[in-house]
Amino acid sequence: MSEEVARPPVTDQPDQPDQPADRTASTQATVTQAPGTTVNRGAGMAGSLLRGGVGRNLGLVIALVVLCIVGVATGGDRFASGANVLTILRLAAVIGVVSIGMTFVITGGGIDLSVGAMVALASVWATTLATQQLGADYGWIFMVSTALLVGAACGLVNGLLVAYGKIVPFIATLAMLAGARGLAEIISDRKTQIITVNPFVDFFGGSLIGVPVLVWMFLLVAAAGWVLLNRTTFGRRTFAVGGNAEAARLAGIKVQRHTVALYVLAGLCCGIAAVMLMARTTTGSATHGQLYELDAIAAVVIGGTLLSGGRGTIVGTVIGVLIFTTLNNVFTLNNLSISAQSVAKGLIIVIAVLLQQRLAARAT
Amino acid sequence: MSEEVARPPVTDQPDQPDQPADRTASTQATVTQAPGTTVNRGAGMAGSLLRGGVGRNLGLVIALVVLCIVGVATGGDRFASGANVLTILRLAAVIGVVSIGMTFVITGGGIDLSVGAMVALASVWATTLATQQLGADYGWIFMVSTALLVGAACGLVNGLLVAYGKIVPFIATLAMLAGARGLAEIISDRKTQIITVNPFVDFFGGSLIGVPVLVWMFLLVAAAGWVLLNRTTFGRRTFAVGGNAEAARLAGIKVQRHTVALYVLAGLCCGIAAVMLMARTTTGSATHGQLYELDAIAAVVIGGTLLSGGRGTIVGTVIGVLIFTTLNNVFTLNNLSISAQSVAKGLIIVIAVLLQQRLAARAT
Amino acid sequence: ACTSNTPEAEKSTDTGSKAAAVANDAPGKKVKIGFSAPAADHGWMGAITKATKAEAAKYPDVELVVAEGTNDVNLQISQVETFINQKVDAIVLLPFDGAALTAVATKAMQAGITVINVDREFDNSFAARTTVLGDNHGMGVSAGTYVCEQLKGKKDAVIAEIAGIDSLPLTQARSTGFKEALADCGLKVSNRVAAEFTVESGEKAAANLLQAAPKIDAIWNHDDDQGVGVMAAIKNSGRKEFFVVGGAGSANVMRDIKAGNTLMRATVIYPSTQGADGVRLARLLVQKKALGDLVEVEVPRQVQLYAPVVTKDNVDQYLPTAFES
Amino acid sequence: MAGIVKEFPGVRALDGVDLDVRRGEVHCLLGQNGAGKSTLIRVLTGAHQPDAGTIHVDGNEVSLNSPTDSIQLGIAAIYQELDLVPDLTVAENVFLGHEPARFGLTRRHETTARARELLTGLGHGEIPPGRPVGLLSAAGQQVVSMARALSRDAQLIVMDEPSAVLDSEEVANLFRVIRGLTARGVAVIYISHRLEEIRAIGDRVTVLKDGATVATGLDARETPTAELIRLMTGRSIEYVFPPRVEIPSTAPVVLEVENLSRPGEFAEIAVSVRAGEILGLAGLVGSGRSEVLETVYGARRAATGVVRVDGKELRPGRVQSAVRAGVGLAPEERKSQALLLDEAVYKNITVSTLGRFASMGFLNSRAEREAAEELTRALDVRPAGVDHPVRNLSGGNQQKVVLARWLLRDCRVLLLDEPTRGVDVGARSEIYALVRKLAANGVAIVLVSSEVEEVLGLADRVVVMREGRAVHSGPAQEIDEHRVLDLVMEGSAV
Ligand SMILES: Nc1ncnc2c1ncn2[C@@H]1O[C@H](COP(=O)(O)OP(=O)(O)OP(=O)(O)O)[C@@H](O)[C@H]1O
Ligand SMILES: Nc1ncnc2c1ncn2[C@@H]1O[C@H](COP(=O)(O)OP(=O)(O)OP(=O)(O)O)[C@@H](O)[C@H]1O
Ligand SMILES: [Mg+2]
Ligand SMILES: [Mg+2]
Repeated sequence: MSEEVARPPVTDQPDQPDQPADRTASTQATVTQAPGTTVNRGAGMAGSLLRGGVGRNLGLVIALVVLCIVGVATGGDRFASGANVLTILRLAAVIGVVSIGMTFVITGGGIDLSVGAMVALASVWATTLATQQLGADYGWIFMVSTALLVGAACGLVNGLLVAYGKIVPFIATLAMLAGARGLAEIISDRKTQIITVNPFVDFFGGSLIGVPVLVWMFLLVAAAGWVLLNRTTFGRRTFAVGGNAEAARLAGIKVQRHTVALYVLAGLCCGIAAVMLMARTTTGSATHGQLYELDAIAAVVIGGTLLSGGRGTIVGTVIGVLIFTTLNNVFTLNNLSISAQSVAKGLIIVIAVLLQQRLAARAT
Repeated sequence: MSEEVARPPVTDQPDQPDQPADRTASTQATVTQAPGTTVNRGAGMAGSLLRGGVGRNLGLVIALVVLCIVGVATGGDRFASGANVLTILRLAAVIGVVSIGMTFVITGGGIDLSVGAMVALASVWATTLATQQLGADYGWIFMVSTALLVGAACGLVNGLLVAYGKIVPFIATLAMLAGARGLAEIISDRKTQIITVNPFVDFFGGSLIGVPVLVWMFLLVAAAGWVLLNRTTFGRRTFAVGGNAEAARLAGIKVQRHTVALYVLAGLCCGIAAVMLMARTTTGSATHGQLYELDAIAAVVIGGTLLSGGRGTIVGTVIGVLIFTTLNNVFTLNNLSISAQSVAKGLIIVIAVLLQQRLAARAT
Repeated sequence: ACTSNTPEAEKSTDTGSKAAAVANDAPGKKVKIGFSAPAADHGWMGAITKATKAEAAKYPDVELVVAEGTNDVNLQISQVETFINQKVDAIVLLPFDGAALTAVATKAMQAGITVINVDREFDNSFAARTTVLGDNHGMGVSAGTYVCEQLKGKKDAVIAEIAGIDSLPLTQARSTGFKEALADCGLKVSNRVAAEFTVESGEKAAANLLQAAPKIDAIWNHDDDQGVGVMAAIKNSGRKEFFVVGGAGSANVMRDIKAGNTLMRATVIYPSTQGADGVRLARLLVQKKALGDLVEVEVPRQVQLYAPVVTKDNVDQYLPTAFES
Repeated sequence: MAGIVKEFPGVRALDGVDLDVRRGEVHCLLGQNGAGKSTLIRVLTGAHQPDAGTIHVDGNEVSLNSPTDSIQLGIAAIYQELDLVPDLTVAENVFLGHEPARFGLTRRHETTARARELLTGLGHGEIPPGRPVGLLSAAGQQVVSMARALSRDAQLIVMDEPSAVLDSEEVANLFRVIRGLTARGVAVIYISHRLEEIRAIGDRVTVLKDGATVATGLDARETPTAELIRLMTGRSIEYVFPPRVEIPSTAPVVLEVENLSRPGEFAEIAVSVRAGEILGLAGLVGSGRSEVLETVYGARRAATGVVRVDGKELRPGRVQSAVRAGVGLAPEERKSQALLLDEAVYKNITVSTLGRFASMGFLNSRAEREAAEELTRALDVRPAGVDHPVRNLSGGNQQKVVLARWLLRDCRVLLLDEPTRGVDVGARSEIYALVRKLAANGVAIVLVSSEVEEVLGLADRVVVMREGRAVHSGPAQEIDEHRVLDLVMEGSAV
């Protein structure tokens, strides 16, 4: 059951000296699926998700585990406590949902720089007085739908610009970044809008069976994303469109419409993330989601999704997000000087990626 | 994402409706040296630079001209004055030099997110007390060389990580971004370091024949970059490495070494930009160069360089930089609110790119 | 505590309260304090963190845990959560966005942790035990009043404003104050640009501004760190017809004012020691001590620092306490 | 070369290959798809490093760590998968890596002049040296590759299936060039699946099977075909076309093309194909056959004309419309137009038929695999198994995957553009049989091939194209190879 796409041959020759960088990077993501693996495919979806995910992302998992060991060694119980784990997960949840959407866009050969701005705009729009009034009168579902709709609409504009306007994704979404943030500032008059609809905050800020609702949402989005990418025709077509758009077109795939759908999906994820952020901060603000584009792309790419498209992994993205958030947590626990944290972060990223590559190469 | 990459002779048909965006962009970059052009080659390099540049970037030039017309209409003499033009050019100079370096990296199939951090680190290093002492005692050349060396060294690390460490450029330079900025903060202790070597500020802050030294430097770097990219084996190989790394390797090009050289070049440009910024602000600071990576990539991509490599244009990059700086200038002249500026910026980017595409398509 | 920006300052100005201060400084119960602030992407914010750390280092009974500066409220919230998990005694919190951090601060208070809110206010008074504020609105008023005084009688004066990060409430408060004070004497801001609190952005904004306004009488620049860039741009333009008022009060600017050879005529102080004050107050609160100079036996709910105008006449009084940016 | 071994993860591509090439000879390499020919070549050019074995050049043992090393030893190559940079011009590609330059400054006029010289030498003076290579047809690109190999002053030139995209005239041209080279003492290694070419140009033959040398030093002209095929495949194969079946005159017309034109490419094409009929399009490279197919499919928008499938008009320039009407296209350039290189074989095969394997959008990969396995077995795709990324397959096997995709789909009309490009003798007859079987099931098929023999042998009716126009149309039985060649050459043979 190949969760992710298999690799080009190039990676298989560690001895090849002049290997182009891009090619090699692919090692992170996947391992050529040997025919043998088909044998135990009966084990079912969840099993294969775990096995496949861990196997192919061994280096990343090890990096994460090492980070945790460092956390325990330096932070002791403070790190290992349930409360702290939930803190990490809650932090990961918002950017995680954004990254899931980003995984789709990047796998489909695009990129979305506007995620942070879309989160801001959706959060602002969903917390305007009028919307909150609706929310107070008829239930918070109105605020949630507003956020989702705004996110999806922005995504739609992105998608149309890219697919039909034929503007390179980088530029189209850069324009959206500027536009959406500006609009968010205009709507909110640059003021932080406080949420007064208590049921909203209570529900999304609360817990279910001891686990925060935000974390449940992240899990749900990740699981849905995994199924969508790996088990549906939509996902298969996403790989095709990202891998070779021309071939996909000649194979009869509606490439343009699919591209639009990918950006709408990313926008929708931003809408969800906006709801989560609203619950966490009890506010909507034009300053929400700053630099999320970088964080999300970094998580996606470190997870093994190919920036040039055609290869993507939800499991990798989730691990990537967890690595970054755990890193932040360990730093906070350890009282490193802030500048040193920055330097350490750079080093750790490099080490994690190198580790993942070496291990993935060995695994083949 | 170019949806329909139609095949071979498509470019011969101006009426071709589904001409892909990418191909269209190519018209800018790949100089189709039809046999005919050799006739008037006597016109020389500068001439062909202008002709080719303007022709291929017609849409961008028009966008720039329209911007200027708007500037004159709304700002009158304040916009059209020589002083204002020099202001725009001075503003463009720093990010322009960074963008030239970025053009090489992107054309070669990479990306460099660390440019801003490298500018900051180089500026800080070159303005430490010790360096300034050297500069005061033996001439500012020491400060300049320090900045260039630091830039080049950071670029070298980037290049080694990408070419030999085989880390995807996005991640490798993201790590450098974190690392270099952290290091800059540590070195400067987060203080703004004021330059006391007056000859340095006087020289780089001054003018030659009425034109600021900074603008001369920008012109020089741009011209050198143009020659390097379009008239040398190095440039030729850059296109090859970015366009098809495997083919380049098979043709006997040392792809890895070349990749390293490209990142060193970008780092060097950051060093130059740091010198320029030091002269402009009379300081070195860890906060210099914030978000340069986005600005530079945006200028490069809007100029017509392909984000996936293999196609690049220095003239386009220069026009791209000018569009963004002129935009800011016109906005300021008009006292527009920042939020409105942001929205307008998004719209203008989209319009400029659409214009450029339609015109380039017609030109073929 | 109006001008007591650093202990050195206190020593020179607050001689009367020496006894109390000494009593308060005596080591007590060990206090673990968490500190979180926005990203140090500009000089003032860098100075805040530095001063905070320096202050904490003076007390053997204080252990300060500093979290990475961030402009992502989500991350900052999780930092506070981490502090709660760590069971610190107090949290000194300079929120990126006061309203957004209110909920988690309240949670910390409920967990029995003393929260000191610094600089950007929560929107709920239960979220912090004590709030240390600069006076942003007052800064604008002080700057505006000073400009009015200087331009006495000039009815058609051109006044320009170089603001800081425009999306921050504090920038809006400063601008409002400035506008109000100018309106009092019949003046208004004719050109306004916003920079980002960095040297570079200041230079950029000023260069554009100088083109936009061919004749200017006065400029108020919100932030002295970006002011370095502003002054560089002004120097470059060769223009001299106006004067500049700064903001925040960095040592560089005060030296310029003292030397009197630049267009920088005055600056309005916005203390960069709020975090440091927060640490002190946190320590006092946890150790159940009172503010030395007050009769009151509890630390007050709110301390608002004053925003005085520094000119050549009084610069000597403030120079020692100014931050090096 | 002796005892060369090269292992890829899970595949031993080369398992002790010996090969010696003499000065001035044309040494042919034969072997089935996936036998290891290209891999051997890539070891020789330093693109792959062997796991064992030695290479001697002029008697000295050498180690080739990178293409640079082998280039310096005077080894040049035309790779099977074109190794060109699409955005560089023809001249720039020809001299890539050894640009004429002074102090690092390229000498563009010299580059252009010398490139034109080389192209003229190859009989293609008409290819503009200033044109980006990406805009050339496959054949044009092949010519550029050849020019590049010739541009180096090589002692040994390796040609990996250079003729796959060439027509007979081009091949003759190529042979003239090769003879010129060997006369100067240059050695040539020549790989092709067309045995008649090997007879025409080869001196000695080495046969590879499953990564090992099974015979070497055979005489290229004397060794009987049956023997060669037996050596390659381990069995004997009758290299024949399946018998035609009579198409009842009542069979409905499925594909109807009227007055189809695209200025500069082709004009006034009118064909109709009935259910069960195979229509062959013959013509020289560049006569516009691929363009016709792509236009019918909607990948290009026709300037004039209509396409009807089962009487229903297709929307011009809309692939979707054609696909919905049941048209399939197996395009000419497998790498850029058809394959998802990093995806598994089965995913490449099912990509056009995903709906069949899905319920409510959820895929049943087991069914996908089974369907794909069946087809790969029928087409003898090697290595077996449908989970390999297509990138790791040999060229011929990749072609089979492309074909499998369209065989899987229940098409009403199947457009096959060079379906046997690079496919070995054994698999070729399988493909012929499959195509015939499809036709028998009522599919209308249009076949484009540069091998006249193939068109004549497989098709029921033949249309001959020259310079974008149909110059002949008639039943395949009524025309022979010479007549086709005459028609095709007329005018251009001046
Ligand atoms: N990079 C690679 N990784 C894994 N397997 C590979 C790789 N390259 C080639 N192979 C395998 O090695 C074997 C030999 O391939 P090769 O390309 O040399 O065949 P070939 O003789 O050239 O075939 P064809 O006639 O189809 O071109 C094949 O089984 C192929 O799948
Ligand atoms: N050798 C060549 N030199 C220059 N241009 C060529 C050459 N071959 C093809 N072209 C261009 O490409 C167009 C058609 O090429 P193409 O090869 O696709 O046609 P085709 O008849 O389908 O041949 P093929 O058998 O290769 O499929 C022609 O209009 C011509 O302009
Ligand atoms: Mg081969
Ligand atoms: Mg063709």
